[in-house]
Amino acid sequence: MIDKFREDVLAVVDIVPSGACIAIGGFGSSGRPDTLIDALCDLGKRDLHLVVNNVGADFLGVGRMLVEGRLRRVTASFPILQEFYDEYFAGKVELELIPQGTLAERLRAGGAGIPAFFTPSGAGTMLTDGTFVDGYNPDGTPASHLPPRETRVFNGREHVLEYGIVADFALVKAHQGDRKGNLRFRYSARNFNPLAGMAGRHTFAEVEQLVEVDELHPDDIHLPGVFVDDVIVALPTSPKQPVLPTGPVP
Amino acid sequence: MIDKFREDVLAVVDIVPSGACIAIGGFGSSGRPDTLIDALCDLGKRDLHLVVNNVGADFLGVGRMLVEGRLRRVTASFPILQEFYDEYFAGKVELELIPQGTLAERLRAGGAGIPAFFTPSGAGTMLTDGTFVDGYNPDGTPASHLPPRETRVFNGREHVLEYGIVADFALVKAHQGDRKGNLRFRYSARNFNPLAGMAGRHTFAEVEQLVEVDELHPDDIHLPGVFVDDVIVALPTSPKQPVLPTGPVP
Amino acid sequence: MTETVQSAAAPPAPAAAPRVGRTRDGIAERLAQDLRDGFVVNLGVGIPLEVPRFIPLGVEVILHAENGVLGMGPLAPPELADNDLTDAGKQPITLVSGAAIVDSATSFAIVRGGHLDVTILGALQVSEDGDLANWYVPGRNPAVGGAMDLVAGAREVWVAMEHVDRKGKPKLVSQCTMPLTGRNCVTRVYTDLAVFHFVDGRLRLRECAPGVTPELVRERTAADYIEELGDAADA
Amino acid sequence: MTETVQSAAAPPAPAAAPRVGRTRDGIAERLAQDLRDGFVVNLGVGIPLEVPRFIPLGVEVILHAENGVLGMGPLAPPELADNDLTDAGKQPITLVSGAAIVDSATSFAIVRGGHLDVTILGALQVSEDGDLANWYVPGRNPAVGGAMDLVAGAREVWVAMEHVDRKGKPKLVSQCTMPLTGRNCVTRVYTDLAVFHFVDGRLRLRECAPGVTPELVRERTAADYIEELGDAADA
Repeated sequence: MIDKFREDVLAVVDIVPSGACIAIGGFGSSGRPDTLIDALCDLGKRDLHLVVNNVGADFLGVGRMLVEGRLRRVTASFPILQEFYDEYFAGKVELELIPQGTLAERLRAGGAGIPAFFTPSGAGTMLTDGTFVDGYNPDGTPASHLPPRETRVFNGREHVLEYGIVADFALVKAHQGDRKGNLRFRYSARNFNPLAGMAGRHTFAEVEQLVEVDELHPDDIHLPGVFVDDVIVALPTSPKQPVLPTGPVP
Repeated sequence: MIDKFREDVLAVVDIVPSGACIAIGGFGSSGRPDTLIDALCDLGKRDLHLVVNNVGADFLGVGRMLVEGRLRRVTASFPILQEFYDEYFAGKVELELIPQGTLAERLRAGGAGIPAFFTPSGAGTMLTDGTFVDGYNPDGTPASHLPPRETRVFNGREHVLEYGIVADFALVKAHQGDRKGNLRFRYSARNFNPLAGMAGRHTFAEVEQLVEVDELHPDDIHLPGVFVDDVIVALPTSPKQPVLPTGPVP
Repeated sequence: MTETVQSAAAPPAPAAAPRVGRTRDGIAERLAQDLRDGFVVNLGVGIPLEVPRFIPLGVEVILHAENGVLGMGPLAPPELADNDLTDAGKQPITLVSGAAIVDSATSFAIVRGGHLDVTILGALQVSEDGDLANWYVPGRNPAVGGAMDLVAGAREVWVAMEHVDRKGKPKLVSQCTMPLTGRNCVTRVYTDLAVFHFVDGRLRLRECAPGVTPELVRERTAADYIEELGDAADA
Repeated sequence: MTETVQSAAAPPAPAAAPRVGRTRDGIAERLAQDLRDGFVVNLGVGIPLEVPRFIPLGVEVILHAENGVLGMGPLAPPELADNDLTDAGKQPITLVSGAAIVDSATSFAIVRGGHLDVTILGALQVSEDGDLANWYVPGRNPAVGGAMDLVAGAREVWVAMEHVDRKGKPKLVSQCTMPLTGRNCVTRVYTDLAVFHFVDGRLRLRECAPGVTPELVRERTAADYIEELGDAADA
């Protein structure tokens, strides 16, 4: 019998080795898998390469990983934490900055067995021409640059070749999930979560509500269980997040 | 006010010119937009290039278009109608045969602004090496071949470059839809419908049930209205299709 | 957030002039008149966020947020704030009737696939070739978000900005000196002084704001453009 | 649908032999023993469709159909037939507990992205390099469906077939003469006579069916392979 629900979060995520590449869902704190991130921190994982849209404006989630010095490299479109940039300019963490749509599509592509695709986003900019510094030396001089992208013209416009991302692990947060790993997200907390879940070789999902199998109608599942390996229940939302109303959204 | 519902099906689809490229949803007769297809036939449209997974095992839908001689070219993975092959081998209709997953991904890519992508499907086969005959002369000799694909090795495996498909029009069938064009599909009748809907420059949707706006929860919409231009109500299902039970599927 | 077209020290700035042209709200109001019923629209930060307040009655526009919201309504009042429903700026929002939610890949499929009628963005600089610089000031913290996807994918890219920067320097330039967001992507520019359209690759002055002369626009613009005012102007 | 390993006229066929080895159901039954709890599995037509009947108790397998079904159950009885719920062969089906539906692009994302543990397919020919030919007989009507995606994407490609064709010709060959579905993709072959695994790019005989000798397998196989029977065999 397939039963992906696990009680012991720490035991589950302890299979993640330091140095792993981890895709993480969420947009800011919306849909961010804090329980799983905290578990990785509590277990002392280090040298991580995160693929995540935001670093976050607070010291929860990815922000916690950053201030605890657990990050080696971040692939993101919008890191906004000042402390992140301090570490980046000091040569302590690398930044692979990519357009948000390219990030979403690279995760989907990796999960879908598409190794590379052409996109117009970022063509002719410093994010694709080899001039963006993705890592600094401790003295503040550039240590390395994002590689220049292969370009090709389609329909008269320049496009760049981008690569699918397959992460060693993925951390996903869902509103509801069942023991088969079927997940459903709520409003814009969906965002990058299904894509991170597709891109992970091994995907952990934390759910706000563990529901009975078949409570989710087959047509209402946003990410089917075939993409999910382990399901845990999310710890209560941190007080820094607004309280979620249960009524309908106007 | 946005109101995409139209009463007069013939007036709506008459904007499709003969010679157009049309993406069509459905898998066999499941989710096939027969009302829209019949309207195109009734209007006498000809020389059409269809992008559709199946030609179908009956003379409804695409099969009707075929026997009425309305097709110039078919891009498909599994045409199974003998009459289609008769026309193909007689040089009356072209066949671009592509793997089913490549067809689905090419439609999504076209709808997503991805002009081309690499896939392992079909690498090293006659569908990608330039030997498949996509059109015959009336005397039965080959007139043209599918172009050989550009190949590239990723992760030690050969991949082929495939192009996104943007169709002039798309025909989609949904279970429920509202006047904003938001659609919801039922069970495996979803199949190619969302992808065809994304790939069309102009997308027509026929719905079994026209529902009030907001009857579909924002999280339950399978294809948002931004991809849909016109909504019509499907005519009652043809008697050749099994009657649909209204009860739950076991 | 108030406009300051004059500056004490910047040498290339025009001499301190009487305050002319549109306010920031006025720019948003003027732009809103050009939105058509049924448009799917994405708004950047700054002046663009003011546009929805000025959309004419009878014109229904679907607001898209990069994080997967179609049919965004106004910001949510505190008692309805829900961290599961935010805009691309991470502010709690409401939904309008007929809204739909998609994942981030589908959200950008909408953007890149040409399903967005217009994206309305602020700008640091716009060049006479339609290049846009609006994502990064060298030396500051780099973050790009969806800006490059929006300008690459939307059918139209309308810039809403003040005509000159805080030092009085023109923002419409012959070539951008700031890092580009995209090349040849801008289709219209709405400023406090004027409205420009790009047609056939050339920048064209289509309207001056009330009380603004073509000469003043010329004086405060560092880009080459064609004057095509009055009857020649057609959206 | 019954097996005929001998033929009247085909010269390279072995001499009329007593009927030995597994039946078609027997092939399916043997293969089913190798499925593991939690596997996501896609079934081709022919012998593969018989596999689910033989899955051991306590082993839960998720059946995937190309048209977007995860958790396919048995065919639907006529009174429950629903044209909105069919398998990839367009037959009305049922769903098992925990089923999910996806669109065709996501369905093949599952296939190509390595989320399918195994696809079980019939074959016209399998070569000693693991090439598979199973989609097209030249001169007939070409149709490919999802075959090429399945062999390119699934983690494992298990072939279930009769060891020789109706004319008695070996189907395990040095090189396929029929059009390929994919190269170097087959990982196991289950026939009426034997079980083969591909390991490190080499075909290896791992088991003979009850009553079948290694010599008989050798005689009816036109592919080069390593004999690795008994204790050496390990899945």
